[in-house]
Amino acid sequence: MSGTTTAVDTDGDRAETYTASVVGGTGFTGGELLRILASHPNFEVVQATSRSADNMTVGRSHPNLRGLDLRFSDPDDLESVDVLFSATPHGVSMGRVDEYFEVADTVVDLSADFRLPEAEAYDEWYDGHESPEYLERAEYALPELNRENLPGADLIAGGGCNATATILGLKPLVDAGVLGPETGEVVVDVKVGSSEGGASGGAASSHPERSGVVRPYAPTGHRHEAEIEAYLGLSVSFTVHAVDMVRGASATCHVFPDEPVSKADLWKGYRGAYADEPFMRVVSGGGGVYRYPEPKSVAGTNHGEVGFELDPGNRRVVVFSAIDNMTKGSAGQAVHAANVALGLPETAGLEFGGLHPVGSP
Amino acid sequence: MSGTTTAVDTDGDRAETYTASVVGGTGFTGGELLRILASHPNFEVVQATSRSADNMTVGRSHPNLRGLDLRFSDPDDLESVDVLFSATPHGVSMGRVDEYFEVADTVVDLSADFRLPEAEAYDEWYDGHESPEYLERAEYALPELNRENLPGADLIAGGGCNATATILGLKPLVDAGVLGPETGEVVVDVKVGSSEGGASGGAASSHPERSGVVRPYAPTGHRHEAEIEAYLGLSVSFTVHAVDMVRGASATCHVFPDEPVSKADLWKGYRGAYADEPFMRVVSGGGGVYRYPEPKSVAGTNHGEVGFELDPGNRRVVVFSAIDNMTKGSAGQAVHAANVALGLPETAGLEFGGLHPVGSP
Amino acid sequence: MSGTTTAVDTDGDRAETYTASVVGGTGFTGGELLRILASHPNFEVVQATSRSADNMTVGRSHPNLRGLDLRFSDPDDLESVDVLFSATPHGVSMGRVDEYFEVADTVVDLSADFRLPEAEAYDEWYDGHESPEYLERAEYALPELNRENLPGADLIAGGGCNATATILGLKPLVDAGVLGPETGEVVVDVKVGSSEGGASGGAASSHPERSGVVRPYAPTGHRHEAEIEAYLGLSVSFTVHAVDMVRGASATCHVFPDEPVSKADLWKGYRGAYADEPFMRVVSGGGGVYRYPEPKSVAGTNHGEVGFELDPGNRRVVVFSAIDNMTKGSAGQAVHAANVALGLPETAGLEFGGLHPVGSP
Amino acid sequence: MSGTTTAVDTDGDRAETYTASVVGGTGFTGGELLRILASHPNFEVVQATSRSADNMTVGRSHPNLRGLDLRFSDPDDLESVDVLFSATPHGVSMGRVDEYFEVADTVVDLSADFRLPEAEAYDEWYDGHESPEYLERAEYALPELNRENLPGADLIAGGGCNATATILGLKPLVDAGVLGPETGEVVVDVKVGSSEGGASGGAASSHPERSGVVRPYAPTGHRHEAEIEAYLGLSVSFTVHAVDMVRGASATCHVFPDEPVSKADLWKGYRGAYADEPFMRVVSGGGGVYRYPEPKSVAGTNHGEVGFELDPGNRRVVVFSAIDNMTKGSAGQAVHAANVALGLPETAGLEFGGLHPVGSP
Amino acid sequence: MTTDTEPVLAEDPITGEEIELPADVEVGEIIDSPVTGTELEVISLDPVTLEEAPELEEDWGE
Amino acid sequence: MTTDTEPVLAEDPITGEEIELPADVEVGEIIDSPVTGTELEVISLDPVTLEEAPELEEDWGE
Ligand SMILES: NC(=O)c1ccc[n+]([C@@H]2O[C@H](COP(=O)([O-])OP(=O)(O)OC[C@H]3O[C@@H](n4cnc5c(N)ncnc54)[C@H](OP(=O)(O)O)[C@@H]3O)[C@@H](O)[C@H]2O)c1
Ligand SMILES: NC(=O)c1ccc[n+]([C@@H]2O[C@H](COP(=O)([O-])OP(=O)(O)OC[C@H]3O[C@@H](n4cnc5c(N)ncnc54)[C@H](OP(=O)(O)O)[C@@H]3O)[C@@H](O)[C@H]2O)c1
Ligand SMILES: NC(=O)c1ccc[n+]([C@@H]2O[C@H](COP(=O)([O-])OP(=O)(O)OC[C@H]3O[C@@H](n4cnc5c(N)ncnc54)[C@H](OP(=O)(O)O)[C@@H]3O)[C@@H](O)[C@H]2O)c1
Ligand SMILES: NC(=O)c1ccc[n+]([C@@H]2O[C@H](COP(=O)([O-])OP(=O)(O)OC[C@H]3O[C@@H](n4cnc5c(N)ncnc54)[C@H](OP(=O)(O)O)[C@@H]3O)[C@@H](O)[C@H]2O)c1
Ligand SMILES: [Zn+2]
Ligand SMILES: [Zn+2]
Repeated sequence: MSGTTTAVDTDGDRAETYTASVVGGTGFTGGELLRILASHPNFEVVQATSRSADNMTVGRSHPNLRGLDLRFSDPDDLESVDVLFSATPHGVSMGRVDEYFEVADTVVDLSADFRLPEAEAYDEWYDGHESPEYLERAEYALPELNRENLPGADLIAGGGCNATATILGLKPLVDAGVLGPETGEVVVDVKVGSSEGGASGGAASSHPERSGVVRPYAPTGHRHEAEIEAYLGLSVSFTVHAVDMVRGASATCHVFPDEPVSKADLWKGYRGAYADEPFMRVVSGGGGVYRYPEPKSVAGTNHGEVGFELDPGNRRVVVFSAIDNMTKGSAGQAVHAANVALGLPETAGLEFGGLHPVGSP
Repeated sequence: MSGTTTAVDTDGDRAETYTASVVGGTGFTGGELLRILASHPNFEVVQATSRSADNMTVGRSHPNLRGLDLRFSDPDDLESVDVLFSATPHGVSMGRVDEYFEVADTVVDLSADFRLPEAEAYDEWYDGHESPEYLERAEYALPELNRENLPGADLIAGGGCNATATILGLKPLVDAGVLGPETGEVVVDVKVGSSEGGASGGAASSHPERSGVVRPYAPTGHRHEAEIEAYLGLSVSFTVHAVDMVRGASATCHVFPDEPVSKADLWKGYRGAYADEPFMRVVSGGGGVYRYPEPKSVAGTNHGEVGFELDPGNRRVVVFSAIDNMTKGSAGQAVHAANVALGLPETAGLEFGGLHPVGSP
Repeated sequence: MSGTTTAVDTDGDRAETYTASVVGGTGFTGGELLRILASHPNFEVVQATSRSADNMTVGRSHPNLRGLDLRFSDPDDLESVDVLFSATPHGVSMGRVDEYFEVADTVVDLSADFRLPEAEAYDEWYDGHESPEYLERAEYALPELNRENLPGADLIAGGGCNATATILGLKPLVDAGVLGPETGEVVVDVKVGSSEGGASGGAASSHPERSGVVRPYAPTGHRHEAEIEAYLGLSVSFTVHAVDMVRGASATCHVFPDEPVSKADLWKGYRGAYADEPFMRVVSGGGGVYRYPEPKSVAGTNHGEVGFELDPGNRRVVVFSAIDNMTKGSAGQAVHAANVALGLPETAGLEFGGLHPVGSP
Repeated sequence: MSGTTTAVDTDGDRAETYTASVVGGTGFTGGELLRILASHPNFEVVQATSRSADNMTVGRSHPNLRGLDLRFSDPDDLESVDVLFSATPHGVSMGRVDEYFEVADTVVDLSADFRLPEAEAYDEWYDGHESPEYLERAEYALPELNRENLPGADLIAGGGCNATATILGLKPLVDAGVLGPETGEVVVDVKVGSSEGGASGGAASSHPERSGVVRPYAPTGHRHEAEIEAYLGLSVSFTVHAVDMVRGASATCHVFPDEPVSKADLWKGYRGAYADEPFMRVVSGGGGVYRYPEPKSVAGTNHGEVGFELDPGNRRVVVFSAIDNMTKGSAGQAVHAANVALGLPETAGLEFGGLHPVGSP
Repeated sequence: MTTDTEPVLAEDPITGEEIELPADVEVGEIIDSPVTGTELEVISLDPVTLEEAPELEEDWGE
Repeated sequence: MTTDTEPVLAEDPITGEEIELPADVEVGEIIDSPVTGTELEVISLDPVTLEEAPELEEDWGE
C-alpha cells in the first residue's frame, strides 16, 4: 500500500501530499473529481480509469483538462494510492470494494452503494446489496451533517445531489425543533440540470428533446427519499423535475410547522446552523436580482445556498436550497469529506467562488 | 356601435365576421392576440394600440406579423368595434372600462382587473378597485371552468396564467370530491417562462441574468392564490419559480387526500372531466420521452396537458399541469372565451397543434 | 396504385384529396411531415413507418401529434398511396426507390439521394449512387429555384437545409449578375440548431455537451457545397457551426462583387426576386429588435427571410438568410414542392406564421 | 500616492501586494475584475465604485462575491491606490484620466478609450478623443501581442473582446507570412454571448427576445475592425452575430493565402506562436466532442483556444478562435497585462481552468 | 386511415375502456394504450389481453 | 479595505446583530444588511437606526 508522501510545496514548506486515482474518469463526476484534484494542493493524481477511452488523453473527454498530462487507464489495472475515488454507476462499487481496499487506504465512493446505513433499505429502494458488511464502516460524506465522524474514516459515501440539497435546506429546521418526524407533510419539489443524468444519456437527454423543458422525471418514488429519511429522520414527499440548465439542483421545501415560527426565528436558526460552515450561505430576501438561493449563484463552486420565506399567515415555511450537483452535490462534497477525513484544510482545492454573469451554468 | 357584419368567406359561404381591436398591441399578450385574431376566420382586426410605437407597423414589434398590414394607433383614438381586447398592465382597464363599452359591445380584458368576483379581494390582494360595479358583470374566461356562463357575456376577464394551470390541474380532483376546502395542505409549485413578465422587463429579466435560472420569484403571497381560492374554493400554498424557457407555465400540485385514491380512480376522474374538452389532454405515464405534461408539448398552442402520479403508499397525489402562458394562459384563453361568448366554433382560430422538436418554446 | 380521390371539404366544395405516407415517421423531419400533412386540406395520411416503434402510436414519438389516431407501421409493409414521402438517412431511398414507385405515383425524398443532378457528384461527395438512372428524373424541390419544373414531377428531391438557406440568400445576386462563377471568394458561414442532426444523436448532441455551444461542426468540406455548386453555379467557401437553438439555419454570406453595388440596387434585386414568393421576406435594417433575418422570426414556419448590408466602402455585400431547417429547410419545402407538383394552392398546409416571443425555437 | 506595500503571505514569504480599485464595479467586467482581484495573491481591493448602488454591498450585484466585505463607493471619492482599473462605457475614461493619475500610479482601462494609437482613428470610428495626449503613452493590454512593451507601462488599454479573439486567431498567420496587407479578403465572422452588451441592456437583450437567437448585431462597420487594423495591419471584413450564450466570443476567420499552405505548416506556425504562452491552446481536429476551439471549453477562464482547417483544395484556411469575453476578452486580459506590467507571475489570479460539462457558460 | 386488415379490440387494463390495436399484434409485444399512453404487454391473443408492462425506469431517467 | 473614515455601527433590525455601515450613510438612504441582505432604511443617525425598507415588489417581479 502506498505510503503517505511528504512533499515540498512551491513555497518551500512541507505539506502532506496524497496520491489519488479516479475510477470512472470519463464520467461527469469523475471529470469533476479530476478537475478538483488536479489543482488541489494536497493531492497528486495517479490514474483515471475508463473502459471506453482506455489510453486516450483525459483532455479528450474533458476539454477543461487539456493541460493535464494524463491518459485513461483500464479500471482493472489499478495502482496503489492513498485515496481511491470511485464515480461509477450504482452497483459497480459494491462489487469491487474488496479490490479497492487492496490498492487504497481510503475509498471515497460517489455512487449510492454505501450511502444507506441499513442493508434492508437497499432491498427496498434498490436491488439489494452485494457487500452489506461495509455499510456500517461507511461514513456519509456531507460534512455539514456528519463532520464529527469523518476524521479517519476510510470508506466515505458521497450523498445524492438531490438529497444533499434537501438535507442542507431542512437540517436547520430539524435542529431547531421546527420540523420532526411528527410534523405534517413536507413537500420537496426539486429542479435539476442535465448533468445529473451523467455522460451516457439516452434519447430524453438529447439536446432537441431536453432543451427548454420542465419535465417531471421522477414524479414519485425517487430513491433519494431513502437518504433523507435515513439522515434527517423525515419522510418527505419528493418530486424531481428536469429543467434547462446543465449544472444545478434546487430544492424547494414546503414545510407546515405545528407551532408558528417568525422570520427572526428562522434567521436565527439558519445563521446559527451555518455560521461556521465554510461553504454555506443564507440568502433570503434583500434587493437586486439574486434574492433567494439559486443554482446560478453557486455554479461551479462547492457552495450551498439556503433561504426561506413565510406565508402571510405564517402557516407555511418555504425553504429554498441550491447547489451545483457536480460539486457540492457530488465531487466537491467528496473532496471536502476527504479533506476532513485526512485532516487537511476543509476548503483545500475547493476555493473557486463562481462567476457572474453566468448562463445556464 | 359597430354592427355585426356578415362577410363572405373565400369559399363563397356566409359567415359571421366580428370586428376587433387590441389595446396594448406592443405587449406580449397583445401580440399573441393579434396573431390569433389575424388568422381567425371570424375576426377582422381594426386597431392595435400603442403609446410608445404609435404609427409604427405591427411587424416591427412582432416579426411573425410582418405580413400584417397594420400600424399601431393611439389608445385614446379607439374606433367602434364588436369586440375590444385589452392586454394592459393591471390597473389600466378598471380605469377605462366605461370608455371601452362606449366603443365596443364586448370587452375581453386579459389583466387581473375583473378576475376576482369580490371588491374586497382587490383590497386584500391589490390596491383596491376603481370600478367595482363591473365585477359582477364580468365572467371568468376559462371555458373549462365557466363555459355555461360565457354565451352572451359582454365583459370577460382572462385568467392568470399560473392560476389557469393550477385550476386545470386540480379541478377534476375537486369535482371528484378527492379535494375540498377541508382537505389538508395543497402545495402548488409553479415554474414559468420569461414571457410571463411581459415585454417591458427590467434587470432581472435581461438575458445574462435570466438565462439558466431556477429562481424563486414569488416565494409566497402570489396574487394568483386569490383566483384559485375564488374559483376552486381552495386555499393553496403557492410558490412560483422562474426557469429557462420563454413560453410555458407548469404547475406541480401536491395533494394529500383524506381517503386513499387509486390510479384507476384518477384516470376515470381526469378522463371524465376533460373527455369533451377540445383543448385538454390527459398525459400520465407511458413510454417515450414525453410521459407527463410539459410546456414543450403544448408550446404555441391553446392546449393544456394534465397528468398525475401516486406516491407508493397512495398517500399523495402529484398533479402536473402544463400550458403555454401566452395562449391557454392568456390570449388563447381570451379568444376561446370570446368564441364561446359569440357562439362561434370553440376552436376557431386556435387550431395550431404545436411543433416537435421545439427548443425552449 | 391508389387513384386520386375527390373529397368534399367542410364548406361543401369539391377538392382533391391525395393519400400520403411517410417513411421514417419517428424521425424529426418525418414527424414534421406528419404534422403538416395531418392538417393539410388536401392530404390524408395513410401510414407512417418505423422499424424501432412499429405499432406504437405516433403521438408517443411526437407529443404534438397526440391527437392523431395513427400507429407506426413497418417500412416493409407499404400500402398504395398517391404520394410517398421518405425522410430516411442518406442512402436508404436510393436502394428502395423502385419499390417506392411500385406503391406510389409520386415520391418526395428528403434525403440527399436524388438532389445532385450528376452521378459523378455522388462519387465525389458521397459513396457513389445505387440508382443513378433516377437522377435525371428527379426535380430539386425548392420552388423559388425550380418552380417551373415541378408541376407533374414524380420524383422530388428535397434540398439540404444549409444549402437551401444559402441558395435563397445568394440567388438574387446571381440573377442580378452581381455574383457569378468568376466573382472572387464567396464565404458562407452557417449557424444551425440541434434538430439538424436528427433524432438519433450521439454524445455530441447530448444536452450537457450541446447546450450553449458555438461549435465548428463542419469546418470545411460540407456536402451541401455540392448542391450550391449544382444549382447556383458557384463554388463557395462553406463552414457550419452548431449553436444553441433547436430549429433554425442561418447563413451569412460574404460576397465581394467585381463592380460596386448600391443599397438601392440590392433592395431592387431582392424585392424583385421575391415579390411574388408566398414564403419569402426581405428584412434589412429598420428599427426594433428584429432588423435582419433570424431563425427566431421564422421558427415553425415555411418562411424564409433574407437581408443584406454593405461595408462602408461598398466593397463587401453581407447577405443574411434564415430559415427553419425543419420546415423551409426540409419538410415544409417538400410539401410546398408537392403542392406545386400536384397543382394545389402553394401555401396549402403551410399557413402557420410563427410566434412572438419564442425562445430557442 | 499610495506606496507599494510589502505583505507577508500565508506561507511566511514576502510578496508584493498592490492596492487596487475598480471604477464601474456594478458592471459585468467590473464585477469580473473584482472577482479576479479578490482572490489574486498580489492585489488588495480598496474600492469598487458605483453611482447607482453607492453604499450597497458588492455581493448584491454579484452573487458570487457575497463573501466579499466591500460596499460600493462613489466614483467621485477615489482613494489613492497603486492600480486603478476602470470598466466604464466608452467615453468616460478619456474625460477622467487626469484625475485617475492623481490617485493611482497605474491605470488599466477596459474601454476603447485608449486602444487605438492614433487620434484620427477616434475621429473616424468614434466621436473623437478628449485626451489624445495619452494615446502614445497607452499600451495595448494583450500580452500575446504586446508583452515586450508592458513592463513598467502605466496606462494600459484593454483590447476589445471581438478584436482579441480575431487577433489571437490571425496573428500566427501574419507572423508566418501567410497573411499580410496584400493578401485577398479576410472574412471574420464572429459569434458572441449576451454579457458582451454589459449589465444595462435594453429591449433587445431581454431574455424573451435574446434567447435562442442567431442575430446579426453588427453586420458591417464594427469598431473592432479599427483595432485589428491597428495591431495586425490587416483590413478585415467583419460581421458579428449574437447567439444564445452568456459568456463567449468565437471568431471564425476565412483566409485565402496567396501561396498554398499545408496542415503541417499550420500546425508548426500555431504551435510555434503559442508554445510558451501560458493561456493559449491549439485545438484542431482530433476525436471526442470538442475538436475545435469553442467558448464552452474556455468559459470562466483566461484561456484562448485557436485552431484551423483547410479546404480540400488548400485554397482556404479557416481559423477558429474562442475566448471568454469577460476574462481573456476583458477583465482577465487586463489583470494579465497588469501582472506583466508589475513584474508579477503572469498567471497570478488567473489559474481557474474551467468546468466540464458547462451549459451556456 | 386505410388498412388492409381490421384493427382488433381489447380492454385497456387501467381504465377498462375498449381500445383498438393493430391487427398484427403478437404475444409479448409492447404497445402503448391509445387512452392512457401506458405501455402494455400483449399477454394473449384471441381475445387480446393486455397487462401493464414493467416500467423501464433506467431507459428514461437521469 | 482602507477607508478614510471609520464605519459606523448599527443594530440589524431582523437579527439584532451588530452591523457595520459606511460612515457617510444618510437619513432616508436604503442600504442592504451585510447579515441578511435585506434592504434597510436609515431612520435616524447618531445612533444609526434602521428599519426594513418597504419591498419594491414590482421592481423585481415578473
Ligand atoms: N451526475 C451527478 O450529478 C451525480 C451526483 C451525485 C452522485 N452521482 C453518482 O456518481 C456516479 C457517477 O455519476 P456520473 O454522472 O458521473 O456518471 P457518468 O457520467 O455516466 O460516468 C460513469 C463513469 O463510470 C464508468 N463506468 C461505468 N460502468 C463501469 C464499470 N462497470 N466499471 C468501471 N467503470 C465504469 C464510465 O466510464 P467507462 O464506460 O469509459 O469505463 C464513466 O466514466 C453515479 O453513481 C451517480 O449516481 C452523480
Ligand atoms: N404575459 C403573460 O403571460 C400574461 C398571462 C396572463 C395575463 N397577463 C396579463 O395581461 C396583461 C398584459 O401582459 P403582457 O405580458 O402582455 O404585458 P406587456 O408585454 O408589458 O404589454 C403591456 C401593453 O400595454 C400597453 N400599455 C401599458 N400601459 C398602458 C396604458 N396606461 N394605457 C394603454 N396601454 C398601455 C403597452 O404598450 P405601450 O406602452 O406601447 O402603450 C403594452 O402594449 C397584464 O395585465 C398581465 O397581467 C399576462
Ligand atoms: N433534420 C434536418 O434538419 C434535415 C433537413 C434537411 C434534410 N434532412 C434529411 O432528411 C432525412 C431525415 O432526417 P432526420 O433529421 O429526420 O433524421 P432522423 O430524425 O434520424 O430520422 C430518420 C428516420 O428514418 C428511419 N430510418 C432510418 N433508417 C431506416 C431504414 N434503413 N429504413 C427505413 N427507415 C429508416 C428512422 O426510424 P426507425 O429507425 O424507427 O425506422 C427515422 O424515423 C435525412 O436524409 C436528412 O439528411 C434533414
Ligand atoms: N462586456 C464585455 O464583454 C466587454 C469586453 C471588452 C471590453 N468591454 C468594455 O468594458 C467597459 C465596461 O463594459 P461592461 O460590459 O462591464 O459595461 P456595464 O456592465 O454596462 O458596466 C458599466 C459600469 O460603468 C459604470 N458607469 C457608467 N457610466 C459611468 C460614469 N459616467 N462614471 C462612472 N461610472 C460609470 C456603471 O455603474 P453605475 O451606473 O452604477 O455607476 C457600471 O458599473 C466598456 O467600455 C466596454 O466596451 C466590455
Ligand atoms: Zn439551452
Ligand atoms: Zn437560454
